[in-house]
Amino acid sequence: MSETTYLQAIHDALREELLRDPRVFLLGEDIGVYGGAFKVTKGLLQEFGEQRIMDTPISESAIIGVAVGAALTGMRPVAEMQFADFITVGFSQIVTNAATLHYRHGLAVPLVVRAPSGGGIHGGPFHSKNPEAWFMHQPGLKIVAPATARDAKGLLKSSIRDDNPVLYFENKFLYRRIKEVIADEEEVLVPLGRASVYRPGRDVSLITYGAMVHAAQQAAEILATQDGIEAEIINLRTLKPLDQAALTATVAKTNRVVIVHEANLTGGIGGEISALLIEHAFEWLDAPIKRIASLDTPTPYSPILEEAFMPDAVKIIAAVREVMHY
Amino acid sequence: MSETTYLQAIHDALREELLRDPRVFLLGEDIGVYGGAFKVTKGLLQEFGEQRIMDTPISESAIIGVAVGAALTGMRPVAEMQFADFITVGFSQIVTNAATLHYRHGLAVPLVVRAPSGGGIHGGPFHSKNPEAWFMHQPGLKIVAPATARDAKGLLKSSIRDDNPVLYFENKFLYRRIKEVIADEEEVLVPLGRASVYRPGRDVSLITYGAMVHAAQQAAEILATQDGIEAEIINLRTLKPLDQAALTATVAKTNRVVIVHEANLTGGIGGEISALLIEHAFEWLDAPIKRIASLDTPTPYSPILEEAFMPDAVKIIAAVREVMHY
Amino acid sequence: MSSISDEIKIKLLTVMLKTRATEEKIVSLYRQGQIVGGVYTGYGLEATTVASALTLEKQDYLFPIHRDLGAHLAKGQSVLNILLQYLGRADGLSRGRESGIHFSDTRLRIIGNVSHLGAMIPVAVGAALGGRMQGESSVALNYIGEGGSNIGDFHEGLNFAAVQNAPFVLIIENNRYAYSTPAYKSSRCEKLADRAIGYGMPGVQVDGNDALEIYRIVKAAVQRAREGQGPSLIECLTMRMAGHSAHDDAAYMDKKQLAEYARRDPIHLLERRLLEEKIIDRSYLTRVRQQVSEEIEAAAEAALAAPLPDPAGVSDGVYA
Amino acid sequence: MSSISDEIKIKLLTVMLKTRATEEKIVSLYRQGQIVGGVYTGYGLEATTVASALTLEKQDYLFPIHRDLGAHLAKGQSVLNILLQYLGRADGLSRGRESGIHFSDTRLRIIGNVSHLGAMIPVAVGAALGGRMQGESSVALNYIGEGGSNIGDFHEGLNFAAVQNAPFVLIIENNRYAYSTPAYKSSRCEKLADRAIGYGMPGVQVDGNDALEIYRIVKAAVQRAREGQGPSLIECLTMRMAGHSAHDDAAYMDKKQLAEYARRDPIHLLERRLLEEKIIDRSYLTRVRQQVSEEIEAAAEAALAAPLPDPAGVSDGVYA
Ligand SMILES: Cc1ncc(C[n+]2csc(CCOP(=O)(O)OP(=O)(O)O)c2C)c(N)n1
Ligand SMILES: Cc1ncc(C[n+]2csc(CCOP(=O)(O)OP(=O)(O)O)c2C)c(N)n1
Ligand SMILES: [Mg+2]
Ligand SMILES: [Mg+2]
Repeated sequence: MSETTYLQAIHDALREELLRDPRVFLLGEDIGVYGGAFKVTKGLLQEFGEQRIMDTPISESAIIGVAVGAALTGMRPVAEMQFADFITVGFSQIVTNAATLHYRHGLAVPLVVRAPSGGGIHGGPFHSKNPEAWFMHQPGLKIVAPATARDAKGLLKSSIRDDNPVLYFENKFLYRRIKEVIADEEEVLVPLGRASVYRPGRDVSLITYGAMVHAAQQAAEILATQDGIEAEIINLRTLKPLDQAALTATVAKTNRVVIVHEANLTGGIGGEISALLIEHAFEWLDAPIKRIASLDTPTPYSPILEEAFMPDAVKIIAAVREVMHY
Repeated sequence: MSETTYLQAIHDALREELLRDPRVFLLGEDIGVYGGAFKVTKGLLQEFGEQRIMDTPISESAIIGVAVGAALTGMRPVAEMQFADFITVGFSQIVTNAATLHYRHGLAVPLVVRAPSGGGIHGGPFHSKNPEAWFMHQPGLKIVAPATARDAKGLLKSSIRDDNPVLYFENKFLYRRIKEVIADEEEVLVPLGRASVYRPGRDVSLITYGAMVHAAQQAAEILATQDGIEAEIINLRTLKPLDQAALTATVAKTNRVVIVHEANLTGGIGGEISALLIEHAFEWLDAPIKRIASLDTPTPYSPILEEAFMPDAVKIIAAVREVMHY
Repeated sequence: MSSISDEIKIKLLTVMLKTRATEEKIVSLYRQGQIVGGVYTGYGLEATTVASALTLEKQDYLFPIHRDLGAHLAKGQSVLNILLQYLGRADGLSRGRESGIHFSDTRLRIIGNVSHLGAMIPVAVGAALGGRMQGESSVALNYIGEGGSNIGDFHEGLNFAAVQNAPFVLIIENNRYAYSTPAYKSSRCEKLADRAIGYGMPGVQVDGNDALEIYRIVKAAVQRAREGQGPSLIECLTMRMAGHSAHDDAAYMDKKQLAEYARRDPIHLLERRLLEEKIIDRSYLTRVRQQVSEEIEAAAEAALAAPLPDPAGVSDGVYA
Repeated sequence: MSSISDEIKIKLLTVMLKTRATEEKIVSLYRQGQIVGGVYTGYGLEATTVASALTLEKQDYLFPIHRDLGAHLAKGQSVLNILLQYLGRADGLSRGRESGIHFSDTRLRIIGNVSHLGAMIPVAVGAALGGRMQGESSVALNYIGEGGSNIGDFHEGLNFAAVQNAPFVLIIENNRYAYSTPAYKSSRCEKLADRAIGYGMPGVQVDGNDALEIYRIVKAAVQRAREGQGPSLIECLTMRMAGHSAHDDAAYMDKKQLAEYARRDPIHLLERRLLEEKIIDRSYLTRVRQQVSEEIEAAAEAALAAPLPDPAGVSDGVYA
């Protein structure tokens, strides 16, 4: 049984859904002949043809707008942003059209926008963005951010089957860096809206998602050996809607929280989570909630700067020690 | 001495800065002959001419992009969005270009984007938006939201003089509904980054901004007479950067907090404020922080629905009573 | 292109009359304070909105914008539904969630607009492609003002349509003003229809007050799209005969140009034509006007009596 | 338009040679792992980038994009600054904050691009207007690929420039591919230059490998803009002679077309021309190549030895 990378898992999810449902189609820049900038869609044009694997002009607003229109007629488009950074160009179509059509008119918009996000690859300010928090504030959207190959597959398949617009932020740093065994015959479906306990622990909760799940894991291992601290890692998987029950449960168990995300600190999803915990789990908190995130700057290019900018195990460990000694 | 409305205060600030600094110019849709959709710029074309009061095509992305470019050459543009809702079209220019130029290249972008925001006027989903939180997450921006005529004037003048891109969210519900005496000879300047105590109180802090300052005031008056609760109202004025010192000070005094904003609850600025208070003022908190905000839906049109959707004094009072009885 | 049947000609006139009368009713309800949101009329644009939408078939998708009440009516919408919508009633098509002209009707394949000008263009192109992908012979028809034609989505949407050879038709309603801004301050090209050259699609300019000519031209473009020959751009040159919205006194508008266009009122032009061609007579006209007016009054009465939405349900339906 | 002086012709050739050699050095540093970010070369575009930017004067604003290293060099940038930038060094123009080709130099009035294609067009128009407002006779020159010309900002920016009669020139670098996407899949118009019609400005298509012709045409457009006659659109028809970026093997590219264009290499074309016109001789060429190569090697050595940024300062300068 061979192992499936995070990237391959995304590919497989697309392929399986294309096979399962003739209403599914893909659109985006260079996704056809080239197989996408990261080769996620490699081979799909050959298998499914130009009707279902649609190369588009460089027009992110139209890509999303067209996807919304096709969704309204009953299709299930999966749009790709070549880099998550360029979702800014389609921002208005997402928050204005896609997000509101059901509330305003009762019209379902079964649409997925895939957006390769995240840093650590020396992409500089415009090839490293984690844009999820921008969309947190818009009613009507769902937001997904897988941390593992299995989640990547299962969440994408669920996103495609969901009747709502789902923003699927895949972390491009993870593409070829993580893999796990996924059996061919297994139908992997991870439900939207449900977090998972990535690592159980009794002492402190690390609430995180995406690539930072792995930084948290590294931190947790060191904390366990060096400090005897057992950190519980909550892998959010879906960012909107948040899994309130899972959040409350972990805090009730550990009484201490560090939230970790790769997006910039201020205005990030960490603030929302912190506020929710205060509102719904105040009595269980024995220490202030800490947030570890990227600095409040654009992502700098030079590796030495990028490293200082991004959260990592070292920063997480320091934060955990702080809340443990509160 | 006559009274100046919130709208007139904005007009006066623009006029005074146009007179003071030849580098200041305005651009936007219908701001010239028509004086703007809300008549904020009425008369300015006649006084300053077409070079400085520039009517533009319907192109929000270009309006902001052009303003960025002019700012780079040393001008100080003030761009108007006809309604704050349409800032989505210029979103990419704001977060991509305006916000990052100084960090990336050391280039100052002295630019103000004025955006009439807010509901309560039966504008429906696309003429009622409070978009400030979208921009909270972007390093390099400043965000301002005046609640009084004096603040409207003083913050706008400071924004125009600031060397950074400032998003100025003026609440259109307040335009003609509030006024105060501002002497002609007085130079009103309200510094960016500093909150004010709109109403002092000892029992609970209402942290808010924009139109909700007035809802909070209404609530505070009722709470004082009916419950003997003295609420302190913090009028944030600047949302980015937040006035951390003022936030800590009020919590240290009252030990109880209700955050109020008109924007949708989830992903709103309330989450960030709550998280900051937890991080920096945890020891002073005697009760969970509550957030009162608009429901997580697009702004519904029908007045009976809009009323249910928006925060008001009644909802604020209920929240205060809850945190007081915790 | 075959000639237009008498039946269609009468239909054109009837729907145009109904459009004018319904809008007059909406303005009057607005002045009475019954309608509280923005009201944008299509006065003077009735030929453009009605004649274009009347070319559509049942399976076609209509994407009207803020002045296109005539297009809604042409595609089969009822006056009652329109007034329930404008009055924010529970049984309105948007259940009180959307303001005035922003409403959809899946039954009729009408998709309501967002306020953001141009934003519906890519969406309409997507609907055109979605229909084609499902083997339908449907066409999507969308509108944009001459002012709105300067927004980025116009460019991205039309270019996308061209590349995909989408069954899509876009009407530019060049009514000379965008709010207070005259067209020459919005763009400097000779004809907006010429923007089609930059997308490699046909673009024509047509008299926006000539219902029959518009019908012919749009019908041909829709036919072309349906046959797989791709998208078209059609510019209707007309005039906005009132302020931007019901609260705008239009002081800035060119009075001479308005007077000129008043003499070329699209409804009067068509009436005269049909009378000349003896397709109708004066008494028929009186009768139709009477019927329209009765329908509208009855609808208004029913709509005003209809219940408001229940605020308890305000949060329902954010997700499908 | 007067003829081009020998001095300019030599300058053109020299900067084009330097552009090619500098890019080759950048690619080699990339392959050695010294440069870690994306590297996009302008191989084959040297006539387009250099000849256009060489028409500018000191007070003019240059807005180059991702393949326009030649334009930076033409406006006076040094190879050392370029390599410091690509290597993310502390003394690079962006102090290590920006990747490769994204750098500004206020001294030279060069504004670096963001990755978002087309986003610089309105910004460049704004700089053109800002200059005019301050009574300068400056012109702004910006570039866009044929692929990027389908983004909304292209439309909004050009239309805005036309309405304001801005001293602005936009070059479309039609190099037949946008990443892997051939031009015919990006747009369906005959000539992208024809999009100018939709904005009411002149639009011309020119051989993007003919440095002298480009210089002439762009010079005239810049002149026109400087004299207050408004913006222009110029399409340079050329060919991307390598993959999209240094990591792309370009397997999808049309080999025949590539071979054809290899025979029309813009540097060789200009060399031959200058030799024919006896403006230079072979020995001169050898000497120039030698000089360029020495300058680049010296710059590379210095740049590699230069210090990295201090991570302690990573948060500085978010605000002015
Ligand atoms: C993106 C955007 N910007 C601004 C507005 C505000 N606005 C609404 S209608 C209008 C004028 C539209 O003019 P035009 O497109 O010519 O259509 P018309 O009203 O003349 O039919 C404006 C500026 C908007 N709705 N959307
Ligand atoms: C808005 C946006 N979408 C996507 C990209 C990713 N991208 C970078 S370069 C490129 C191809 C550009 O092609 P073209 O404009 O023809 O320029 P060329 O590279 O051929 O010179 C793409 C798709 C981007 N930078 N910006
Ligand atoms: Mg108009
Ligand atoms: Mg290209």
